Amino acid sequence: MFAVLSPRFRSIENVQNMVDAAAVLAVVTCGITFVLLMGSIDLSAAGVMGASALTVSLLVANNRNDNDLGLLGIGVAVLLGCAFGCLSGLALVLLKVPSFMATLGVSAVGLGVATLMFAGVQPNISDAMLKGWAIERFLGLSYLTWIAATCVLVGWLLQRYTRLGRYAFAIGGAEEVLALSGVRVKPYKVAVFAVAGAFYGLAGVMVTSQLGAGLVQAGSGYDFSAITAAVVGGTLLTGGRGGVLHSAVGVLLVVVLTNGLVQIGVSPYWQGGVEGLIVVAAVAAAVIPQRRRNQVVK
Amino acid sequence: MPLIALLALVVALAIADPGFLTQRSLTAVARTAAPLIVLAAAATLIVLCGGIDLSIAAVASLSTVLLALWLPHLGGLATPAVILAAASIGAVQGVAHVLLRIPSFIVTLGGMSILSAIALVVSGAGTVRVVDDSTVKWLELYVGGYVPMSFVMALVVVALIALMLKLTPLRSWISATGYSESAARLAGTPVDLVKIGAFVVSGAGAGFAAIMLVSRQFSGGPTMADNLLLPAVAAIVVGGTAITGGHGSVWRSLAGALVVTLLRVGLPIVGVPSAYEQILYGVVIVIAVTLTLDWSKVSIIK
Amino acid sequence: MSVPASTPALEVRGLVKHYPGVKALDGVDLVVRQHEVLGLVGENGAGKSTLLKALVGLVVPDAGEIRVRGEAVKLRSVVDAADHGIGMVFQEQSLVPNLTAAENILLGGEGPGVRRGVYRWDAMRRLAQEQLDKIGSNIDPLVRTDALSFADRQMVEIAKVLRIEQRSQHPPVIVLDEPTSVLESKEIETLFAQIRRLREFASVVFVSHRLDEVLEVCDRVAVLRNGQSVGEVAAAGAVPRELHRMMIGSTGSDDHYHENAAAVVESGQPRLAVRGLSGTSFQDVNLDVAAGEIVAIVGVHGSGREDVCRALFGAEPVTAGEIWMDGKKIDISGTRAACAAGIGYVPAERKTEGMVGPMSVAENMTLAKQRARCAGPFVAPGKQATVVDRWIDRLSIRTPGRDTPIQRLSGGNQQKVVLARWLVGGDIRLLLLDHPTRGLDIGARSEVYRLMRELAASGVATVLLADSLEEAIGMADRILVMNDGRVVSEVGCPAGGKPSPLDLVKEMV
Amino acid sequence: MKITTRPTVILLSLSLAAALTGCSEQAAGGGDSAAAGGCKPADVKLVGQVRNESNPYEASWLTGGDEFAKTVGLTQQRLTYGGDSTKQQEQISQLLAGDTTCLVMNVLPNGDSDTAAIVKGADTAGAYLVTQWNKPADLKPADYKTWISHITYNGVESGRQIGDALATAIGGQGGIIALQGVLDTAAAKDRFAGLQESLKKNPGVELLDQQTANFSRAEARTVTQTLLTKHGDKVKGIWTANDDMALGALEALQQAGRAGQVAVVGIDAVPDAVKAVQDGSMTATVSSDGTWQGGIGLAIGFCVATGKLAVKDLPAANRAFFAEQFLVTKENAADFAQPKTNPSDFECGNVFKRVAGALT
Repeated sequence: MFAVLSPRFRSIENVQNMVDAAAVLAVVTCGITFVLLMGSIDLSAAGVMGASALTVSLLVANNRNDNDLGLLGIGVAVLLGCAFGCLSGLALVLLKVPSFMATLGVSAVGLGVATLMFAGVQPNISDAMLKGWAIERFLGLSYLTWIAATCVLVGWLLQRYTRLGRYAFAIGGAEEVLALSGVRVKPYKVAVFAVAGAFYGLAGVMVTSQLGAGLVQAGSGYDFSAITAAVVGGTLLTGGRGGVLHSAVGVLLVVVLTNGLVQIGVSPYWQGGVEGLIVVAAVAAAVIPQRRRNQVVK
Repeated sequence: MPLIALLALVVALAIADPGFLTQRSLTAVARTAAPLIVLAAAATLIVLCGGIDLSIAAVASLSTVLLALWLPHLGGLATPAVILAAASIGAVQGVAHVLLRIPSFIVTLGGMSILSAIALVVSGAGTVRVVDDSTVKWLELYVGGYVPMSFVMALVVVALIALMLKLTPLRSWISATGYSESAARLAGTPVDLVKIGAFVVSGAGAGFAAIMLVSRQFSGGPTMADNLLLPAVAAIVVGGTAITGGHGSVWRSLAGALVVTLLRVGLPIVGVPSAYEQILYGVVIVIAVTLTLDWSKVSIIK
Repeated sequence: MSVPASTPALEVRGLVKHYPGVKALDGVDLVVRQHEVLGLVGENGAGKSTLLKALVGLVVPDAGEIRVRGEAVKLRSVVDAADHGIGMVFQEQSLVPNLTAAENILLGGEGPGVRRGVYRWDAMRRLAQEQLDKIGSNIDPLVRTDALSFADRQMVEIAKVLRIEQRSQHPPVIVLDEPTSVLESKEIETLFAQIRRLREFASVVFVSHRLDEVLEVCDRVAVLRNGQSVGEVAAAGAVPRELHRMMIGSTGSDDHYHENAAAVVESGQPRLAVRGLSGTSFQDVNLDVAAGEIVAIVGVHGSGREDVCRALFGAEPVTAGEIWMDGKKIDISGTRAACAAGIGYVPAERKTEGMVGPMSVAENMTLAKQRARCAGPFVAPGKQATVVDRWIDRLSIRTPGRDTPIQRLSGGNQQKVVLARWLVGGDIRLLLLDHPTRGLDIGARSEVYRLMRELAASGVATVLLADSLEEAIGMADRILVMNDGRVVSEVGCPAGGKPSPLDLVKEMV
Repeated sequence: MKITTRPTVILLSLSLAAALTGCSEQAAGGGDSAAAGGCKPADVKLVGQVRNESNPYEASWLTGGDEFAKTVGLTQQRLTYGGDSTKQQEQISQLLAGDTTCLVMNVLPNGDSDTAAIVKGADTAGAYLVTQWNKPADLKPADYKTWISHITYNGVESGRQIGDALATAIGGQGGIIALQGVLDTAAAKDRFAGLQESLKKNPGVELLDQQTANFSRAEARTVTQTLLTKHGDKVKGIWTANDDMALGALEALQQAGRAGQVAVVGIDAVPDAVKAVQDGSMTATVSSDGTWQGGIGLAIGFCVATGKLAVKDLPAANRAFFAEQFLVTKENAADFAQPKTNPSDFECGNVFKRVAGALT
């Protein structure tokens, strides 16, 4: 549809552009998908990404200190994300706080940690490799896009071929059965949140590479966008259905939508509204075929 | 339990800054909390039905714009008109949720974006000043010189909703819908109507909260209340209402809203730096939920 | 280590378990020999489920001991029990619907199917196939469980339980909790064949409410009453009535279905007349039910009878057809409309569809007919108390009080509350009973039957989807047979002139 | 559920009782106005409030505030409200519920709509207030006793200045795109109006497209990327309403492989932008001097609170004014590279030195 309305939309350049723009969202969505599969929800992306963005920008070559850890710094940032995920998971299984609140709390903690590290001066990165991620291209797509594609692949492998992924799926399907079968569910829940956290951590690093600086707000808006993308892709909020590939499709849909709206020149005021409408419509369309009278919808 | 969390928080703040426990300071907290209480209490009904409303803040923002635009023309009628408009927005979302069978999370997530867009367009993306605020000024009065009128009105709203639930079969219907929608439906409960009703109340609550905001800020803005969404949801959960539906009450949300308000305004005022304030906010919210959740009523925590 | 053949596979001595206010187990003794199928029967509340839970480590007993092959053990979890070779097929099917059959079978102990957390799908398939082969099932292990039929899923469950063989080096003890309650008769036959096969390499504890089945498949039957073992009988030569007597402590009524209380069916205009009703899974259904009449619909799984029942209650979409009540055409657009028309529905899934577990007895009872407890638009607590207490009394519902959450009641009492829900309004004209006695013990069943008779006598028309053919024949005045979405025949079923189950089965398949 | 009836009844009767006992306009015990200004310097309480500390420009405000506080031997209470209007109001009303006799506030209102409530609150409580940037036109400090001044910058002018600089940079000919700020702010609107004035003056420059990127670096990057693809090589310059967006646009240019070919301008002169101007990747920015802003509001309030200045003596031009701003280009960028404060700026005689014209 957008292709008709705007010839530019079809251009190869724009396709590249759209795929590139989808990179970060794809990584975040990958992570959130695992949590959604369990039937939980994760709102911690914004905070975790902020914290990891600041961490990485302070650990690789930058204008604030003499660190130059390169890949190691990136690893630390991803691990930090992982640790935040663990925190959410532990709050869920040990304190029995619903994931909605636990992750909201962790998000606030993440933003706080990020603000602490920010300390009033923006850390700009000068690490050539990290900056290069956003600029260098391979087969026409930026490295970041390839990283995102790898993440989707890794996510799919995790989901299909590992116990963690299959159990995340099963927890969403029938958690009580796992317990009856002698599976200790709690460690897997924590692990799933940790994996999701690692994805957010990486996403934070990617945003830093794109912006060339560590921003506390690196992840703002990504939490709801990722949930939207996952849901549009067909991953249910109730858990047990969907998956990483579904979500990847959802991400592309959302990005095409945003890009298309700009391309056909929809007024910026209306853009958010049209996006909202289309998300609702997409889900409604997906629901119609399986609509039955007595189905429970929450 | 939410009361214990509330008391603990007040004591902690009072220890951190003895000046916090003065009458004026508490009055200010009460005044501040009023819109959040109304938002949270009204949205509690949807949570009790097992859904969630992410659009309350956007409805409230839009309502502030509408109120500011309508006050010069409608005068005193603007207030009921805005509440009516907000309630009908709620109704539309409720109908979409029920008829199209889209999860409430998605309907209201979409609603949030759509309503924000409408608010931007209607207001011309700018603040609408209220020059003559005489018709909403009564909310800024102080009852007996101490209690802010807005807080009293918030309590009245909570009490009215609670009474409505207590005295009519609605409580049974809402709980049944929240605990087990299929069982409720097969017992002939008007599940769809109950849900739409909950959305209407939620919308109306957002409208009323908007009136409080306008009376406080003398203007309406398309993003004015947007940042109240997560605090309102937090208030509901901190109060101990199960996010899975069924178990909970509006009184709990009242306590929850006070806890959240104390955290939002209390921490910076007693001198916690902003970075630590966010960390503390996150930690305290999680602890508060731990304290207030009635585990015996909720088997599996998602 | 070899164990003499005479040592019992499992032995329970003096098991005691208290719950607040209840002594669920009061010194239970039980012996399961090697390669034996032991039946375990008892009324609801006799302590069966607590005993079973103790056997698989879900409940830790307060006193007494459990010996496995002569060795005293402490079972603290399902895993513990599995390590000792005890496994259970739960009453509510316990499979993860969105996983494959193979994954379900191997769940929690994938062994070589998963190496370092990574799945080897070919190994998974092979291992699962081995288990399925043991019970001679030909299910594809890589098919998703929710795509399987109910009976197949039960096979998967049994295959899953059998896996405990690998954990202990001994013949396992398999506990089957009410495995037949949701199976059709043909499926039950298959199951029984499986159980006999199991006996070759395992011991089986078989729990069921259907005493004839218990006697058919078991070698020995142990009876529990009030948390105590009250006796054992050899299955060969025993009759259900004898077991029944042991279970309730006295000889049960000969007239299990209260046939002598059958109502006089009013002739003339039918209470319910259905013409050409069609929906997604049924076509052109015609059905008449007179006031005071009980009409049973029988059919195998997938015959569409459940959907017809739900359609009559407005819970299933209808594409064509008319519904008449007392000569007036009514439009059933939803469950609300059905309620208003004086129709009541008791769903098969009591726990998820019949009742709202955390809500009180009173609230559950008045859920459908709010007017019964209201004055004008308001709830009148006094009126509610009177009405609810009256029905608690009339149906002799055993509950600590009307404000007790219904989930704390026993199954039979829960079902009575669900039934009472339609009676409190006093305006019920048609009752749709979808497996109303599923999971109930004999005593509770009998009371439900009596209630049905009383209601029929008061002029209520009843459509019954019975739990067993025997029940349909026992209760109904007339039986409709459905096959593949159509009513294929109608059999009169008056007291004294009952058809034989075999005749019906012929029509059903 | 048994507990509910009683509190409900009590509450309803309480509110009825309250209605009968009558209402008052303000909370009891508040509002002992101290407009006279007789505070001892040591009793003055300094408060600086901005959106967040995680943005370089606003962080420099707080630094400026701290530096001023040090010169008078006090400390500044730093408040941040995370860009949340309601939270700002809540903090202010909580603050005003404390001891307000010698309270001095230097506040950045979140949007125009927030100013009125802050002003009314401070006026009732008798706290000294200086606001900056956002204020509705019809709300005037002259009408209040303790709202000493409102400081802002001529957004139209800065928008035009950088617009002109951009036009010059692209040789007065070619297409540009514009990134707007948060649409609901006067700053965003004024600056854009300035661009339009500049466009009128430079008929060769064509505005290809304009979108909002909400003053955000990340959004600016995405929007720029999209607009670059949409308009391709026609884009010769990018006008942005603040430096954060300019920096985001720079990243997008770099990723599109067009760094150096497109001129970029912004406003605020945050350190990174100044550096970019210095090394030529950005054409121009406008400095409002954040550290000065953070200090000056407190300084004005301090001078009035301690009686060195009297509100009634201040000329109307000093109650609401445009402060001096500086166009930063490659030539003078070095001067703005390190934001620093000059203590003499904050002496009571000098606090109004940078008034560049009365706010109309």
